[in-house]
Amino acid sequence: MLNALLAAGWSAPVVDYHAIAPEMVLAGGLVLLLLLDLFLSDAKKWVLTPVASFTLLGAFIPVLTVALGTEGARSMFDGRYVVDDFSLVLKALFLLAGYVVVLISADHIREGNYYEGEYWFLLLTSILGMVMMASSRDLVSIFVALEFLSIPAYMMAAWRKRDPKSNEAGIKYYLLGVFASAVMLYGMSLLYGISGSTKLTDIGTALGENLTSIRALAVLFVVVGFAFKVSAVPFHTWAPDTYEGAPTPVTAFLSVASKAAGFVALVTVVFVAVPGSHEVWQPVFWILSALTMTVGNVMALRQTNIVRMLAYSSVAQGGFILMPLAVAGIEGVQQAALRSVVTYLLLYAATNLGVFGIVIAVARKTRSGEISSYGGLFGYAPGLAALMTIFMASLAGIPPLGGWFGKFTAFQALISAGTNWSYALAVVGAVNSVVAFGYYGNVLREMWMKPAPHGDTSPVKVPSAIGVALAITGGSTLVLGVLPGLVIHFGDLAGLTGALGG
Amino acid sequence: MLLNQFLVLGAVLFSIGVYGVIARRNAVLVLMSIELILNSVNINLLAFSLRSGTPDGHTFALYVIAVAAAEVGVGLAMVLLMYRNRRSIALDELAEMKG
Amino acid sequence: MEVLSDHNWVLSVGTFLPLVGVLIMLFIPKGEEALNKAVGLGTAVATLAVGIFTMIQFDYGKAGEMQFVAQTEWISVIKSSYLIGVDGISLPLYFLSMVITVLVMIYSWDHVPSPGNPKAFFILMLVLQTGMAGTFIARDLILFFVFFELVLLPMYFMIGVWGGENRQYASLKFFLYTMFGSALMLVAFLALFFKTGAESFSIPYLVENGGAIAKNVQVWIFAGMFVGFAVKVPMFPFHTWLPDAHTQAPTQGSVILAAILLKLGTYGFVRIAIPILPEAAKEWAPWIGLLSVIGIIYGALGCLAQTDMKRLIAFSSVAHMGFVMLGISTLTPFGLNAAMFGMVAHGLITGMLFFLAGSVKERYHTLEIKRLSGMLKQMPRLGWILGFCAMASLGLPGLAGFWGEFPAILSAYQPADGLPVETFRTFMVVAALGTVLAAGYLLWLYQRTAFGEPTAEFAPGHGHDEDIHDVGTFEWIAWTPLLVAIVVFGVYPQLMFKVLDPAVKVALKAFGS
Amino acid sequence: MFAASSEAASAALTSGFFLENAWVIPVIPAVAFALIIFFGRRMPMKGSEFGILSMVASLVFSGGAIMQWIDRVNGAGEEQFIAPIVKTWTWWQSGGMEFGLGQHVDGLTLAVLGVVAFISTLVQIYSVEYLRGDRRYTHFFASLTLFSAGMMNMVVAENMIQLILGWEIMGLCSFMLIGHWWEEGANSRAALKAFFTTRTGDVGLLAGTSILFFAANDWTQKTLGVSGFSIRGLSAWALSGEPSHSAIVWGAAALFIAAIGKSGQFPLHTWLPDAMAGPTPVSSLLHSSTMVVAGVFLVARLYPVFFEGMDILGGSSNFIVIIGGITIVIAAALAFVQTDIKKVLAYSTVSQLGYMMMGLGAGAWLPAVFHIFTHAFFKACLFLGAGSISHSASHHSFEMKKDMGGLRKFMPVTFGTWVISTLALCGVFPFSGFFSKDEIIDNVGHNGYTLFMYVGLGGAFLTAAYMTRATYLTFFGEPRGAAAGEHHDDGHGDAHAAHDDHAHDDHGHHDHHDAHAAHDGHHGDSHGPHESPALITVPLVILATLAIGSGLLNAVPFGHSFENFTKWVEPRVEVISPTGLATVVGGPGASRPAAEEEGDGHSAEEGHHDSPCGKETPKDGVCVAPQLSHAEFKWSKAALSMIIVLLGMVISWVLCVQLYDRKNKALVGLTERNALLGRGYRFLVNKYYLDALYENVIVRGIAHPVSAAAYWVNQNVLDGAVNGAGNITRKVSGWVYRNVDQRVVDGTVNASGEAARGLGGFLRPVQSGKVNQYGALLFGTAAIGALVLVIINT
Repeated sequence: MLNALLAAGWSAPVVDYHAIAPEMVLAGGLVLLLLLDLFLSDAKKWVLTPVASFTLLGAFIPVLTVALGTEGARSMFDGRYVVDDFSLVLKALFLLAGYVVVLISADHIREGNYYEGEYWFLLLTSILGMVMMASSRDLVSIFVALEFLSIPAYMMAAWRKRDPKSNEAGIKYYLLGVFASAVMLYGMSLLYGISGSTKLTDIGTALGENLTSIRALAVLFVVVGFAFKVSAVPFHTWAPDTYEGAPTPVTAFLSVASKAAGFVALVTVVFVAVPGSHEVWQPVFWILSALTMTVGNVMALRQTNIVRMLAYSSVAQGGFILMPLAVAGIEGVQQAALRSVVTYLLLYAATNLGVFGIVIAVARKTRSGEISSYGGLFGYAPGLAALMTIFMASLAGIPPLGGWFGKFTAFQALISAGTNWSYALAVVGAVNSVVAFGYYGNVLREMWMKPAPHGDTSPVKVPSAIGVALAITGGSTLVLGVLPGLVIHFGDLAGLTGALGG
Repeated sequence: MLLNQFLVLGAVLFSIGVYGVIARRNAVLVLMSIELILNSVNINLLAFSLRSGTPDGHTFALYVIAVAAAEVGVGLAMVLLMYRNRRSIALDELAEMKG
Repeated sequence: MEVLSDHNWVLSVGTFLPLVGVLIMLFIPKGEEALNKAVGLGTAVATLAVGIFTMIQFDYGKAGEMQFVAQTEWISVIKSSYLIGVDGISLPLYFLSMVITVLVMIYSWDHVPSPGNPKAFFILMLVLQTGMAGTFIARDLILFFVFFELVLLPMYFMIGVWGGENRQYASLKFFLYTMFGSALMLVAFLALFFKTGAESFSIPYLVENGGAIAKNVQVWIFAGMFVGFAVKVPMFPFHTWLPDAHTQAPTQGSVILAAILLKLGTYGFVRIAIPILPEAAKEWAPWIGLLSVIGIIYGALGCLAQTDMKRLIAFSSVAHMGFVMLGISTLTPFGLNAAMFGMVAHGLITGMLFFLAGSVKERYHTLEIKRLSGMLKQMPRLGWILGFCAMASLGLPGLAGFWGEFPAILSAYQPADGLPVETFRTFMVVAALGTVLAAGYLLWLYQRTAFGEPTAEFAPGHGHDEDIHDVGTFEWIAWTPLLVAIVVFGVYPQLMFKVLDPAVKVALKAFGS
Repeated sequence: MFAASSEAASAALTSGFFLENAWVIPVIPAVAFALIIFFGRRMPMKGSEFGILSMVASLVFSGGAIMQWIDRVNGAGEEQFIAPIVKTWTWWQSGGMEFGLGQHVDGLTLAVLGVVAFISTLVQIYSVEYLRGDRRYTHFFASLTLFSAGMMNMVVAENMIQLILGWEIMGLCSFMLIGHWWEEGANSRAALKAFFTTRTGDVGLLAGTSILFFAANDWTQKTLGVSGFSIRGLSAWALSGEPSHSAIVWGAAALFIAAIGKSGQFPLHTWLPDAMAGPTPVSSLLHSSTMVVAGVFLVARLYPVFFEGMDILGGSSNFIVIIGGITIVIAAALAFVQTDIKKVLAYSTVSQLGYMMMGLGAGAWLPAVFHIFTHAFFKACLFLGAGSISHSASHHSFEMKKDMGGLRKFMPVTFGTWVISTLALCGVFPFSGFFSKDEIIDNVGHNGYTLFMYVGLGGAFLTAAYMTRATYLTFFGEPRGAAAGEHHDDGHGDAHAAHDDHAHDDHGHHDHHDAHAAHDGHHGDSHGPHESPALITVPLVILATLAIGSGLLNAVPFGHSFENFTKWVEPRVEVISPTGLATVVGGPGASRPAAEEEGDGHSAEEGHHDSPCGKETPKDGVCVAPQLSHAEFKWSKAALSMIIVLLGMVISWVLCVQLYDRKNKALVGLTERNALLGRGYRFLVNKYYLDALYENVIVRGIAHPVSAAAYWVNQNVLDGAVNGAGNITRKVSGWVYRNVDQRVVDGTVNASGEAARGLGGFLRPVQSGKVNQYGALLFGTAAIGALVLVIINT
């Protein structure tokens, strides 16, 4: 076998080490964490937290340097692993989101007497998977990256070993996740069968515009797999249960980074591998988007637990992100659609992480996940309440807070399509954005207008790490809301190598 | 070429796997059903690889096998955890969170 | 567009100065109430000073053109820029928002509603001020939208935290209604953007190119905007949030709501919907007129059925805004002028009425008309001011209210070319009947509350003597400018028409006037 | 011919300072009003000095203006057109329309202006004594002064907008003045009613002004260069033959509705008697020269519009004359059943206003205007007399039956002036009423409205009768009640409390209205009836003098040299050339001989459609006043009406003596015994049940069921929360509203909120928590999707 390969003219692939430096830094950090965890006494385990956070920040440096370079897209392994603008933006997103998750996890993990070293290890592994996902342009590497980011996440969800809820969260997430990826794999195998290659650009060329039932099936199954990842209705069922059961920082991670990774894969596949089959996936996304928004919203209206409410909220937000994909096949709309997805993800990440930061901070005092435990927050912790207001309003899409621009770009992409279906979806989205305020406003109402439960108005102590996290997220939510121009050009279609029209 | 037969086999395995996932209450059996699906995928991949003469399918199958092993490892660990906490691995009892 | 003045910083400063105050206040401890109030009020006064400077620098000879225009890049990717400017339509409302904020703050000096916390209260008012002023100067749809929405949250909290018993329901209702409207409005804006070639969100550009859109498309786009603005106005049948919001809001909230916030909707019609989509405006005008007169009568009937003074005033807003919308629906310069005047007049008068309601509530701890009587006897000055405002509100000539109401009615006799004349004449008669009803409910209110002897429970010596006192110092300071303005504009309406008229003509250029 | 005559007669018209600046006249009291408001309380006379001074100043100004006008007229040629002094300044502009403020001064203006200034001055002087010590003394003078300012502004108004301004200011002030003693529920209700009723009429004013403006504006701008609000422009336009029939008919009708409301014409007269709740000086001012005259003045001012719009002299009865005629009779009849002296006078006013309206409606413009003039004096005198009685003799009561009688001995001056004014009111020769009222009747007949001539004569009979009754009850017989020195003040408070809840008191509870003055320190000084002090009697005497003398200004029976009022006031025909310059074409169109000389076979009646000026109008010329002819005075006709009046007096006197003095069994209690008479009596006492109609059916219909229903719709249908406690009717109407009213917005909104939550509940089972089901859902959806796609794509 080896001989045969050598005979075929094997030559070692050229590796652009600068381009994959983030992955390498992360991998190095992982090893370092493992070793430190092995050799450090429990008393000194606190070192791991800075190591983890510095690893993430360290990985961010090469992302910056590559981005500032002028070489354009760097393609490796025959174009199966590409570092282009698109991937750089998302890598940056994953790394920064990871950093914020580290900040909001630190005290939680330490005080919970959990396995610190392993936690950081798994978190970084998952982030590594995401970073890889951003660059993957091949079915195999996408699959591997997906599992790379998912498997640690399964374990993190079940992190509180003694807690049956956490167990349940982990197992549900795991079983459904594996099942979904199995279905997706089946679809991938069909795609491969049709095109004879696993490289996305090849698939794109081979598929062309012709549709057969088998192609439709393949595309659909692949989409299902990612739809699960982004918890689109009706593939969202795991999300509320898992979010509620998992440790809150993990939930934050899942709802932001993991979801973003799902969208990255989805966008890559849609734009690079199967752009010609838009007659299949456009209606699918239309239905998914409408369903996701609506179901997510109406379910969220009924929740009393804040994390579960946020789970449904995150489902609903996923629906908004999906919106432009329902028209992304139309000539001239691709640019707007891609831009919308990327922008939305960035803004959503900033806001949602902030929300979880506050949830963690408040829960440290109230020891409750009920929305009613936020009563009177404005009275005794005005700063937190004001921040939470900003985040909630941002999620609800009220200008001038970050979230509005995400929604705006989504609507913009839809309406630029100018078809009846796109208008219809826009109206559905508009109505949903109003409904959404029902539950976001409920939190605001608790904080501002209700008395503190049991009259407990002792102040909330916010650990400095969470404070930093809140400053980052709150600041970006505000700044990006007022000056969204800062982020929007990150979603240029030209940045996505191999994409149709790019 | 026996492509169709392989694909049919793959499809059948896939269906059995799906049925198992949906119908089985026992966590381990569900895990095994998922393995069935993965294997149906492998069969597909290999069959397609042979037909097109590209090595991609083989590579893919290898990765799938490796990843599946890791997955099952994690999965079994979780089932164990579940068993330890609840003395049961019946999935339908896992419904503490809903609605 | 020609930059008429090099003072293109004044608008930005005038709009964002309150936020500087907010920033300062964030660092003042909550306990320092007086300092917080002082900084808040100081900021508002400084803003007003900028506003006065703007008024002075404004070139009244060119009131039809945008002045103090400033333009910078904002979100270039979506072709939206930071484009601001004022013309004769914006200027009165822009300035009014500043005045009202200052007055409301003065009033708040010793009237911070329960549960206190002047720091937060003043901060919210400052944020509101930025949103209101910004809406009136924005010349870019996206910028407009952002400011338009900016006022939502502060008002939501103002009602929800400092409001009456049913405040949470009222605030949520207010919010959801407005948000529903603005969501559809945004969709309409986007459709407009793409139908004009996806070139720009700037209003001047859209005014030039909007007319070229096919008529049936225009009608639909207009529909989206209509919902957005009509909710804010509010027009029948989107008005049901208003009585609740007004009734539950604290006095200051009601005043701001009545004086400025409602105008955002009507302003939107005048500034955006009508100039950009003239064809659709013609299609819609009869329907808008119809809803307006329904609102006039319906609001008046609603007033007559009230037992609560504040709620009555709230319903009267529905009726008055009906007159404003009737003026707008005629699509004539005369009608639009009347509407613009009506907006300001309504702001002054109804704002004043809400101030009074707040003060009555403070003294009697109730606003139930049945229980109030003989206010003139116990508080002669307050009673007379109430009478004065009631008269102004029912459209007595010589006071500001009349010049919004009567010209609006007059204009309905002869709407713009192409509108159904008979229909509008019918509207005119119905609207004129509305003035009778207005006299009915306001005088009825006045007779019940101000005339007669005080009811037994509030008669002297029944434990309320300390609460019931005549107009206080801060009230005088806060009210006098409004009262003076009501008279001044009533006696010499040209002050405002002079500014409005050229701008309105420009806005209606598409209708050949 | 035109050219020639214009050459001949166009002597230069004189003018003068007062004429040119007549607009100052309303401004003076307006300024005084502000002074009273801001400084009144600090002044030694509590602000009344400002009021009186301003009134005197206005009087001086109007007097000066009148003198100069007379000079102007006298200096002009016999047939020369006397141009009004019109001035206008731009008030505001909007949408290409210009609104002005200014003055339109002509004979009519000055006649009314003079009366207003004069009466206002007297009333203010009178009030100093009458309201001495009142707790809102300053406010009273402020309102009174503003009131006069409003009337004066209306009178000098150059255009309709300015006229409306004054009109509404009067409405406001009447509200304040009638409700002056607002502690009483009845007073404030009366004030409300007055304002509300006139305001209802004002809809017509607004609508009419709008209609006329738009109909006329183009023409007036083009032809005269004035706006369509301008009175002069509207007059010219109306007579130009240009106006479309519908525009002028609707415009005139709408304006007339306003006049009905303001001038208390049937069927909107009900507010007027209630308005007696105000202090007596207010009643006097309101009912003599201001407020109620405003409606008549409006018709007189815009006479061409009504002339054309209502088809006056068109050969058949018109709206104005009918309303006027009905009002005369109906109000006079009501005056019989009143026991409150002020109410008798109030109905008498209504009735006299009816004469004026009828006169205007029948083309008797000048007599009607002259009646405004004379009526002002004697009616003011009567009211002030009634005030004098209540002030000094009857303990602030106005009940004739209860608290008066035999007062002639105690109050000689009051009695004397009263009798003079009564005779004037009845139209007895040679008192002023004769010269105006009889002229109206005469001219109505002359112009072909024979039926209404008889109505007028009948009215004169009734007037004589009820005034005799009132005089008898007040001044003759034996003193009763308070007049006899009895005190029943103590009962008042309770009586009030008991009646406060009635929306209306039709049964004579007004006896105590002026009692409030007594509360303010007026108690002990008047134990028995006595004459009033000089501040009260002097105005009475002055007015009584004028009640005799003012008639001589236009004493038709004495020949042309006595027709000064006609000369000075009646507009002469103006024909305006297209350039906008007035050219004079002929003699005083109003004077009959001139018209006859002109007449090319046209009499006014036949020809006014072609040439309303009464002569051939140049092709593109215009004129501003219709040609009217005057009846020739005949002593025979005058004697007839004299006889009717005397008959009324005598019959009434006899009946009164029988009823009240002798207590004749046959007559006393007749209404109880005779069913028919009883019914009639109740019908009158209840004011034809009109108030009941307004109050119970219309007002309550709006204030209660309709508005309550509307609110209910709002709260329950639109507001979503269905109130289960509603009774069946409400449920039924709720059902109707829900189904009829398609825009159930709030309901839909709230319901959609519920639906959203309900949908959430419906979807909850999906989130069962069971992994297998989740898996099934996941794959099931994928499978269905796949199936659909496969079917579609094969």
